[in-house]
This record gives sequence, structure tokens and C-alpha cells, in this order.
Amino acid sequence: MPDAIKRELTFAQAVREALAEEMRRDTRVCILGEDVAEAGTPFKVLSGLVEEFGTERVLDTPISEAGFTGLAVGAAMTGLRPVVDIMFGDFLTLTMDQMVNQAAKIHYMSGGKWKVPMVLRTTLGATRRSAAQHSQSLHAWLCHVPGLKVVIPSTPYDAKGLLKTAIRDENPVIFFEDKMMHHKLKGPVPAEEYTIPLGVADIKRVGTDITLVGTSSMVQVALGAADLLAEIGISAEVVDPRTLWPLDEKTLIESAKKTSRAIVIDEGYHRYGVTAELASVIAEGAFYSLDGPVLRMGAMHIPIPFSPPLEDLTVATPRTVFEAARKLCGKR
Amino acid sequence: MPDAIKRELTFAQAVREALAEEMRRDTRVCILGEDVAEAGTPFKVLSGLVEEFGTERVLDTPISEAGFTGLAVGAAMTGLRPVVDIMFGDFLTLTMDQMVNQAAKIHYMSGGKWKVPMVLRTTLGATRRSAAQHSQSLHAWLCHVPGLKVVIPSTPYDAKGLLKTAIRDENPVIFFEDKMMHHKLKGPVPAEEYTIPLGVADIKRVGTDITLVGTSSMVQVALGAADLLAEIGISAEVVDPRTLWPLDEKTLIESAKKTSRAIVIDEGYHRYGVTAELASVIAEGAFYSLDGPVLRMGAMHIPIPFSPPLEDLTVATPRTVFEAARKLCGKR
Amino acid sequence: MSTASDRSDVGAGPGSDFWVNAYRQMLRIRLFEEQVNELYTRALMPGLAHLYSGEEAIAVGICEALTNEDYITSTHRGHGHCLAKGASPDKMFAELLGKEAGYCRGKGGSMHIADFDTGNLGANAIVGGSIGIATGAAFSAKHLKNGRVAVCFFGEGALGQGLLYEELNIAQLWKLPVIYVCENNCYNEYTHYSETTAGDICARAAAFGVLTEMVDGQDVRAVNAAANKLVERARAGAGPAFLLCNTYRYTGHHVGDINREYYRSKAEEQTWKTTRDPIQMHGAWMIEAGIADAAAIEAIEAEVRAEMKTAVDFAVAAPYPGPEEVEMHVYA
Amino acid sequence: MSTASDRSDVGAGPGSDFWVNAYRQMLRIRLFEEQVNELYTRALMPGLAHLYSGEEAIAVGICEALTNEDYITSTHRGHGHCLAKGASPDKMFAELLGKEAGYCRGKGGSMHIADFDTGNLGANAIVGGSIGIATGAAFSAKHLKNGRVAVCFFGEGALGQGLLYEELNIAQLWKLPVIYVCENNCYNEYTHYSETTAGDICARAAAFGVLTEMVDGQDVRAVNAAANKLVERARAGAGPAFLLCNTYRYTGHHVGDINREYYRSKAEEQTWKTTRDPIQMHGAWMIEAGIADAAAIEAIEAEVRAEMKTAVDFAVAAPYPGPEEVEMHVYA
Ligand SMILES: Cc1ncc(C[n+]2csc(CCOP(=O)(O)OP(=O)(O)O)c2C)c(N)n1
Ligand SMILES: Cc1ncc(C[n+]2csc(CCOP(=O)(O)OP(=O)(O)O)c2C)c(N)n1
Ligand SMILES: [Mg+2]
Ligand SMILES: [Mg+2]
Repeated sequence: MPDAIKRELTFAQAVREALAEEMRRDTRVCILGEDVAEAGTPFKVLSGLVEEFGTERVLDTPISEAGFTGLAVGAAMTGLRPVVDIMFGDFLTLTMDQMVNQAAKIHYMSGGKWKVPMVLRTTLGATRRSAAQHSQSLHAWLCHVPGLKVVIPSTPYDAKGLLKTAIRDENPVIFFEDKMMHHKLKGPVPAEEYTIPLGVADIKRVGTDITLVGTSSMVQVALGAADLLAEIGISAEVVDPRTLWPLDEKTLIESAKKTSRAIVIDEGYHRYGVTAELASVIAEGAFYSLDGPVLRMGAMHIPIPFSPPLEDLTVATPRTVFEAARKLCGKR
Repeated sequence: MPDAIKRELTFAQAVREALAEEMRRDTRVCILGEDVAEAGTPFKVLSGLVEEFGTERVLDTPISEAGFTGLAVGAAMTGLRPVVDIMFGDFLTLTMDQMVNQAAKIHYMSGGKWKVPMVLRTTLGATRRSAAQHSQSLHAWLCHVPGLKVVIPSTPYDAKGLLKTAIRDENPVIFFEDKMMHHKLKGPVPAEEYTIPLGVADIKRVGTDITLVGTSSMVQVALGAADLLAEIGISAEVVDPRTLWPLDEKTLIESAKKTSRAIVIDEGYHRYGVTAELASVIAEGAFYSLDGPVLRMGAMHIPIPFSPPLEDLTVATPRTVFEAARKLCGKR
Repeated sequence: MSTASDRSDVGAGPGSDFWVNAYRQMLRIRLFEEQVNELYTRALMPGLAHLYSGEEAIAVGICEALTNEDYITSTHRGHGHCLAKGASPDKMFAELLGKEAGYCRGKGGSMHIADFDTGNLGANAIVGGSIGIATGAAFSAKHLKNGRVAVCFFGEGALGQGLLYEELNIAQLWKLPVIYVCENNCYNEYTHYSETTAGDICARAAAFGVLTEMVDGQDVRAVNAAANKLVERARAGAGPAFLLCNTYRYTGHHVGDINREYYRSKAEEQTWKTTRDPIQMHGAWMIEAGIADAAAIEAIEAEVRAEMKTAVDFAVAAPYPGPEEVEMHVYA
Repeated sequence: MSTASDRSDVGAGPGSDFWVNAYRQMLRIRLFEEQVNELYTRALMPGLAHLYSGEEAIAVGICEALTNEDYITSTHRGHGHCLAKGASPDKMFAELLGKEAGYCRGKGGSMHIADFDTGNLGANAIVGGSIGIATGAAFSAKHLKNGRVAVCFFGEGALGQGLLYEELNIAQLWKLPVIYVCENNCYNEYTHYSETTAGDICARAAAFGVLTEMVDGQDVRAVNAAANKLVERARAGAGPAFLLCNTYRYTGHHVGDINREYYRSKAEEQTWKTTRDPIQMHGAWMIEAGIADAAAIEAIEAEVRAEMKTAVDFAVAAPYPGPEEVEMHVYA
């Protein structure tokens, strides 16, 4: 990101601006989802778009996640570039057949003839007191499916640049937004047009003693932990893969080789999730440079509880990451 | 498994026998699925059950995977122990909401009051010339979801003992059967009643130089590789976790500590899948004993192609595992 | 739900005690929701809640046709169903506040209250998510021949979910004792149902051969009469039914949805509240029919207010679950 | 599909060339499937295939009402649709054999043939899986105002999939130019549809306000007349339609499903084949109407047989894709 950008946007504003710009640029781009038009979604991320682009391009759908996702697959094959809005990432369950058995495979199954240039935007993240069916971070499932791309931005700047690229991509792309960042996280976003390529990690903070790989919401957590670690003389490097597929393995591995220690932090369930893949990549790629095992910090492997004091235990915090990192670095 | 069992059954026969025994033992057990009754499923795994137990307990459903899976969740909560048959594991996509947002979470969300004792049997595995929508091994998704248990047997003996345990379990259990093993794999199964606990790995072959962790179909592949390795003087230990959740981490780690090298082999897509979790567990747990990185061999990270020569490239074989193991052991 | 004594006079139509009780039940729901809004406004309640105010006649009219052993499933807008089926407000408020004394030990929250003792299989935060569960409970009832009936409450938004049609088909094929109760309160979140619902709602269910009726959802006597008929019919083995209840949601989609004029007018709200209020209408009828006088009605209100106040105080004072709870009840 | 010259006389109803062509098209499908069965029997075809024999009048009657630019989606039983829409048999056979010369370079196989050039969006191995895609293609057509129409073919088994109802609702709300063609061949695999289908099929679609018609699926003229009407209506912007075609599957669910007597009688099969055959009936009508004589009909058969023979020979001789193909076309 260029230095000294003056303009600050929230995460939600950055997403909205990316959509608006792409919709102006390309009339084939349209938005489909529940309450996306006048209401601008319950998260108010899309407010204003229907006013500019009309109800022909910003369409309120029935509560039919499979239905309008499937429709988007067909629309993408036949000349449009739909952006589907799945309100909560938990509802991905209902779209899996259309995304996995259809969208992901059509290009391959047709021997390269048909393409499915669509984006599915959805949310992840807990601590919103929304309980077990509205707090999941299910991005690992989509990463597991060849044919899909998975984008998981952590800042307004990245969100805008990556979403624009995703919309221009010729493949189905899933775009995950942490719902707690929408209005709470602000950051610099230049007014000038830019895009960010998929598959390029970003080093959010340079360090020498330990690598903290964070995704989405967990990037801020890692940065918080890095601050705490700095206080005790440990220099942490924070690496944000930004896209989980394609995955910039090289940057992850190089960082771990340099620091010799790594912790991977993600908000998905702890087991069989994103942390396992990233940790495996690092453990294999940096094997001969590591001074300790690659540690993983996912969300606790339990359904997310409603009760606030319990829910707050389920996700990594700067403090818990700090503790783990300190131990891994052999400090008390 | 006790030595010197005389009786041999196919994998399908072992599954059927487990079901028949449990249905005799407990009238609450019933089977729901497409063409499960008179047809005994397209794979003929359930042949004969409707004749013994009648159409009240072996029910042909409409082609409504979400519908009858959801029905099973409710039936399990209210006094039955349904066994759902999802013909191809690829159709799990349609059941994800019911399995993940409902079955997996109800016990927790209700503070322990309601229980969901159900089993979902389905298939995995490629090389059947069934193409991209009928060849997937999607078990990693279910393993990622707390509240579910995942069983993935590799022999008729394990299949029978584990399925009986799964049916008696008080939780939703997903039971994966490799469709190529149903009629092709035979093995000893005692006539006497037995069960196998969930969460206990089995060492299928003892060795000292390298650990090959295999799941389901890949256990036979690992055993084949072990034979080839023996020929060049490398002693491979083959470990079968048998259940992926609960996971017997200890046995995996102990084996890798002993041999100092490990390869994990699974038929799911290569990235963000089961191999990543198992490799991470070993890489972390056996870190200080490992002589080389833990390697992973999943299915190629592509939709499964139809064309036989291409499809055959997608899955690990004794030969490819042998090559990887030989290299890892530093032999030419 | 009704007690034995209430139902003694069913033969001749419900007696006056029955209707006074129905009035009280509706009022309990109304005043419960008042307190919920209050808790939200006072920032004592974590997260959001969806109030049932205005729709009370449906939950009460239906549940008074059920026994304690019958089952219900409910929705994100579930407080009314829960109370009507017999839950006590103190444990409900405790659940809403995430306290250990709640029905789900605080782990479920507003959208997941379940009550084992009154056959409430749970509220559900997935629109349409409980339709399979209710159908499965009816399947159990038929299989176990215990004479129970299951009622599935859902909003008209769930008409967009394909699962509904899968279950209608199965329930009718297998003649399951389940009543699908569609609460058409005119809105899916912030969108009028006419924008999301093509054709004719009743025809959708009737097409599956399911007995279908429509009733004024503001008239508790009409709802109850319809429910009695359909429940008895289901109990007798004649199969499922679909009951469309037309109603109106008095407040926002959720607490905090205050500025609603972009999607519905204040005048519309006023008309429903002043001319179609189920509690007022029923009170007026009781007076007219000589079942109760104004004083008696006032006395009920005072009692219920006191009950709710006590219940709220209990919940506010109750402790949160301890941290050890977080990993309990993942598995049974 | 029809060519410009065929359609010149549409005003006065199709002319004799049109009906001779329809005859030829049906025969091409029949003889194509004969060859498929032969390839299977000779163990030249990998995997399975689902033959369309007996149902030819539907694909041909419908596709002759379409232009090359119109879209279709198809099913696991898709050869007939593919041919009727204009594909050539040589590339189809090549696909069935997994050869690089196939429509999908051998990667799709029988259940996934797609043909970009004739608007065939693909066969689909997920029952009901293409209903969203067809609806989306119609969405594009409407959005891009290109006057195209989409036809969605599916078996009556897909009536069990909730997705159908989600799409019917959306298509009707948005007045999309899509025709849902339900091919009721009486069986879902090995189960008679009456065991899986409650109520009335046409009523299910009509309930959504979708114009619904039923037609004799063995009568190519009746199917074509209905299709012309519905297609023109959709093209004119009047919205979707549902066409129920009653038909019969002559052979097994798939090649190799030989012993069928446990689910349907030989007599039933014989009756359909001898009294309701679409090709025989149409041939007889042509003779009666003086459109063609027996010699002309025989000449057609000879030509088509020769065409199929050449096509099979081409496919058998064609090479498999090289191993480098396996990772191509995962992403566009
Ligand atoms: C599958 C799913 N999609 C979307 C949502 C978000 N959502 C919650 S309530 C609601 C509207 C529900 O409308 P309706 O069924 O009419 O119930 P009401 O709120 O009117 O009682 C939506 C879209 C959800 N919870 N589940
Ligand atoms: C979602 C899904 N469930 C199950 C299957 C397995 N299956 C393949 S064809 C078939 C029967 C389809 O019947 P129908 O739709 O009537 O089509 P037909 O074979 O009669 O043409 C089934 C159950 C599948 N392919 N997809
Ligand atoms: Mg509503
Ligand atoms: Mg059929």
C-alpha cells in the first residue's frame, strides 16, 4: 500500500466503493441477495447502490440461498458477472451444491469451454453475540474445493483492491468479510483506482523473531500481539496471506525461514481447518529452519456459544497469541 | 483384530451385517435413503435388509437429501436412531445445513438437553469413472465441524465394528465407505459380536523407518507401498486412524516419533483437507523427533476428470507413495 | 399448552376458563416481549432479538390445541411459541441474557431456546431450518405409535426455502402427524412478502396433497378451532396439514430496527395495532360473551406484569456460566 | 434445433421438411443410444451411461422450437438433449470414451457433456442440479435483452429437490424466459414415481403462478406445439412455463441395469414399446399424411446408422488426452 494515503474508509465503505466502481465500469456486474437493495443488507454494507444502479442490477431475492446462487452460476456462464450476497457465512451450507458441484467444476468438466465468473460475498467471525448458527467461519470448506478461489481481506485497502480483482476474475471467487470489521475497522484507501492481485501475501509488519500468520479478523489480533511482544523484546513479523487460494506459499515460508518460528491464527474452527493447511505448508517448506513446531490457533473446536463470557473464550486474542508466542520463543 | 478369524466378508457384507445386527438389537434403528429398500441401493450394500425388517424400517425416500436428512435429525431427537444413506458423498453438499447447522449444534445449543443419535452413511473415492460430481471424498468438511464424529474404516472388520459403535453413539456420526472397496475388498470378520471404539487408531503394519498414515482406501495403498519399500530394505509402519474425529493423536505421534519420518495419505482433495490436519498434528507432536518434513499425499487438487488415464493420475498409488517414501528416507 | 382440566370441555367447545387462559397466554407473550425490548434498550441483553408482538394469537391458538407431549419447532422469532408451549419466563430471560440458569445454560440465546420438558425442539436461526426436524419428530411419533403430533412454526419467508417442499412431499407420502404453520406477517426482514412470493401460498402446500387451510391469525378462536381440527386429524393418522395464518409484526424485524418507513408506513402499522390486535379483540369478545369483565382483565394484566418483572429480575441477577462450561455439551 | 429454413413456414405450422427432420432427429438419438449400449457391452466405455431411448419425442419436440442461440440444461440422461440441440455424435462418442476429441476433452464424460456452440450448458449428474443454471441463463437473457430462452430438462425425480421450487418462485417473480421441462418417465432409478411423489405434479408448478401444461411425451407434434407456444410466450417477456411430458424409459436406469423385474414388469415395458413408441408413431403419421413413404423412412434409417457407425469408429480410434491435460482447465 502506498504511504501517506489521507482518505480513510471503513471496511464496509471500501467494499461498497469497490462494487460501485466495478458496476460503473462494467454493466454486466449485478448484485443478488436478500435485502440488498433498499435495505442495503442488515449490515448496511450495500447502502446507496440500488439508488445508483437500480433494481435491475441490485436485486432483492427471496430467502433462497441455493436458488439465487444457482441462478448466479447460470448467469455467469451466459454473459453476466453476478455478485451474490450470502448474509451470514453460516448459510453457505445451503449453497454448497451450487458452489461446489456446479460453479467450481463447470470449467473443468466442460474441458475449458464454459466459464463461471462470479463472486460470492459472505461473512465470517464470532463475538457478535449471534450464537452458533450465525457466527461460523467456514472458509476452510471452500478452500478445499479446486475450481474456487478464496479471498479473505483484513483491511479496507485490501478489501477494495481484492474485491475489484475478484469481480474481474473469470472464475468463481468467494470473498469473506469479517462482520465485526465492517463498521469498526477504518483504514487508508486511496481515491485513485487500484487493484490487488490474488495470490500475493502482504507482510503487515516486519519482524525477525517469530512469524505470526493471520487471516481476516486475526490480522488485527496478530498485530496486537506483536505490539505486546515488542514490549518484551520479541520482534514479530505479521504475514497476511490475503487470499487462501491461490496461496502465496513462498512469502509464508520465507518469513518462517527468516524468523525460525511461526504461529498461524484463523477464526475458523480449530481442527481440519485453515490453520492446518497453512501450518503444514510452513512446516514442510521451512522444515530445516524451524526452531520449534508451527503452532495453530483456530477458534475453539466447539459450536459458538451465545453467552458473552463463553463466546469470548472461543477466539484468539492479542493476549492469547502473545502468550503462545512468548512460550514458543522460550521466554517467560 | 483377533488372529486366525476364518470367516471372510466383503466390505459391503460387513456393513450390511452391522446394520442387520443393530436393527435386530434395537427396534429404534431404521434406514432412510434413496432406493435403499427393494433395490438395496445401487451399490447393493443393503440387499436383504428390507426383506428382514420391512418397509417401516427400511424406507425408500424421494430424491430429497436435505429433506430426509433433516427428518432424521428430528427423528433422532425424539426417540429413534436413524441411519441415513447418502448414495454418493458428493451429495453431502445438499445435507450440509441439516448436518452442520442442525445436527452438529443441537446438543450444545440446547445446553445438553436434546441429543441427535443418528448415523449418516455415505461414500468416498474416485477411479470409478464416475466423473467430477460422483467421485469426491469430502470427509474433511465434516471433520471440521465440532459436534460431528467422523468414521472412515479401511477393512471389513473395522467397518463392522465401527458402524455398530456409531449406531450406538449418542451423537451424529458420519460414516464414510470407499465405494471401490464395497465388493472388491474382502477380509476376516468374526461371527461373534464385537464393537470397536471410536478414537482408537490401528497399526495395520508395524515398521521402524517411516510412518505411512492412510485413511480408508489409502490404507491398502499404504500397505502396498510398504511391500514395495520392504523390497528395498525400508521398514514402513502403516497407521490407520480409523476415526478422524475423535482422532487418536497419540498413536500417530508415537509412531512418527519412533520412525522419525511420516507421510499422510488420503483420498480427499490435496489442499485444506485431512492430510493437512494429520500432518500438522504429527509435525507439532513429533517435532523434535522428525528427520524430515511430514509429507502429504491427497487427491490432486483438481475436479476429478472422467477420462480413465487422467483419473488414474489423481489418486495416490502404492508406486507414488513408494517413490515419496523412498526419497524421504534418503534412498535412491 | 393446555392442561387436562382445560381440555375436559373440548367436546362442547372450549369453556370460559380456556379462553381466559388463552388471553393470559397472549398477554404473557406481549409483556414478555416488552421486557425484551426494555432489556435491549437498557443494553442489558447481548445481541439481538426478534419480537413476536402482534402475532400472539397464532402461538397460543395452536399450542392450546396440543398436549405437553406434542412437539413444536420454532424460529428466530420464537419467544411466543416457547411461552405458549409452556416454558417459564424466568429461564427464558436468563437464556436471553446468556446466563447459566437459562433453558440452554446460556449457550443458545434468543434464537435457540429449546425446552425438553415441554416438547419444544428449539427455536432455529436458519430460516426454514426446523422444517425437517418437525417432520422427523412426526416420523418418530408415527413409528413409535405414541400418538404425538408435531407442529412446525415458520414465517412466510421460509416459503423461499426448498426444504419446505421436500418435507411437505415426504410428510404427505408417509402420512406423518405434522402441522406446518406458516405465520405470514407480511415481511421477510425489510421486504414485503409480495416481492419474494409468487403465486398462491396455500396452493403450494395443497399441490402436495397436503390438507391446507387459511385462517385469520389475529383471531385466537379461529386459530384454535383450525388447530384442533388439524391436530386431531393428524393424531388419527390422516396425515399432515398446512395452516396459513395471516398476521402482522408490530415492531422491527429485530429490536433496534427502528427506522422502518423506507419499507412500510407508520399508518399500516397503526391500522393493524388499532383494529386487528389479537389481545384487544379477544378481550373485547370475552367481555361481550360474559366470560370476563374489565376488572378481571385488568387483574390478569397486573399478575402477568408482576410475573414478568420477577422473571426479569431473576435473570438479571443470575450468574453467567463459568468458563469450564464452554467445552461442555459438544458431545453427548 | 431448427434451422432458418425449417422455421420459414412456422406461420402455417411446420411443413413436411420439418417433420421429416424431427423423425431423423429422434432416430439419431435412438441409434446413438443403441451404440452406447453396444460400447458398454463390448467393455469399450468406461463407467456407466443412462439411455434416453423411448423419450426422444421430448428432446426433439422441444429443441425444434429453439434457435441455436437458446440455452438448454440437461441431466444424467442427457444424450438426447445434446443431440437434439445440435451436437454431433462423433464428439459425443469421443466424450463418452474419455477421448481428447470429445466435447469436454474427455474430462466430462456421459453425465457432463456440454456444448458451447449449441448453447448446451451441460448435462448434470446432480439430480435437479441444473435448475438454477437454466434459470440464471434466462436471467442473463432478460438482462442482456438478447431474446434468448432457456430450457431446463429434468426427470420427475428432481421434483424431490427443493431447488426446483426456489427457482420456480424466482423465475415467476422476475418473469424470466425459462421453460422447465419435466420428463416423467415413471421411475426414479428403481422406484416408481408414485412412491416418491405426493399430490399433483402440475399443481406444484402452477402454485407459483407459473403457466403449466401437460403433454403426451411420446407425441413429437404435441410436444413441439406446446413448446412453440411456451417458448414464444417466454421470448415475448411473459415469463416462465412448466411443461410436464409423460414418457417412459425403455431400458434400465443405466446400462447394465438388466434385471428389472423386481421393480417393473416386462409387460409394462412391452406395452410402451409396442403401442407408444414416439418414432414408430411419428413415422406412421408421416406416411399417413403423405409426408414420407416407407422407402424414404428406410433411407433415413440407413443414413443415420451409417452416421452413427462412422462416429463410433472415430471415437474408438481417437487418442486419450495426454497426462499434461489433467491439471488444465481447473481455472479459466
Ligand atoms: C437461511 C437463512 N437465510 C437468511 C437468514 C436471515 N434472516 C433472518 S430472519 C429473516 C427473515 C425471515 O422472514 P420470515 O420467515 O417471514 O420470518 P419473520 O421474521 O417475518 O417472522 C432472514 C432473511 C436466515 N436466518 N437464514
Ligand atoms: C442429488 C442427487 N441425488 C441422487 C442421485 C442419484 N441418482 C442419479 S439418477 C437418479 C434418479 C433420477 O430420476 P429422474 O429424475 O426421474 O430421472 P431419470 O433417471 O428417470 O431420467 C438418482 C437418484 C443424484 N445423481 N443426485
Ligand atoms: Mg415474515
Ligand atoms: Mg424418472
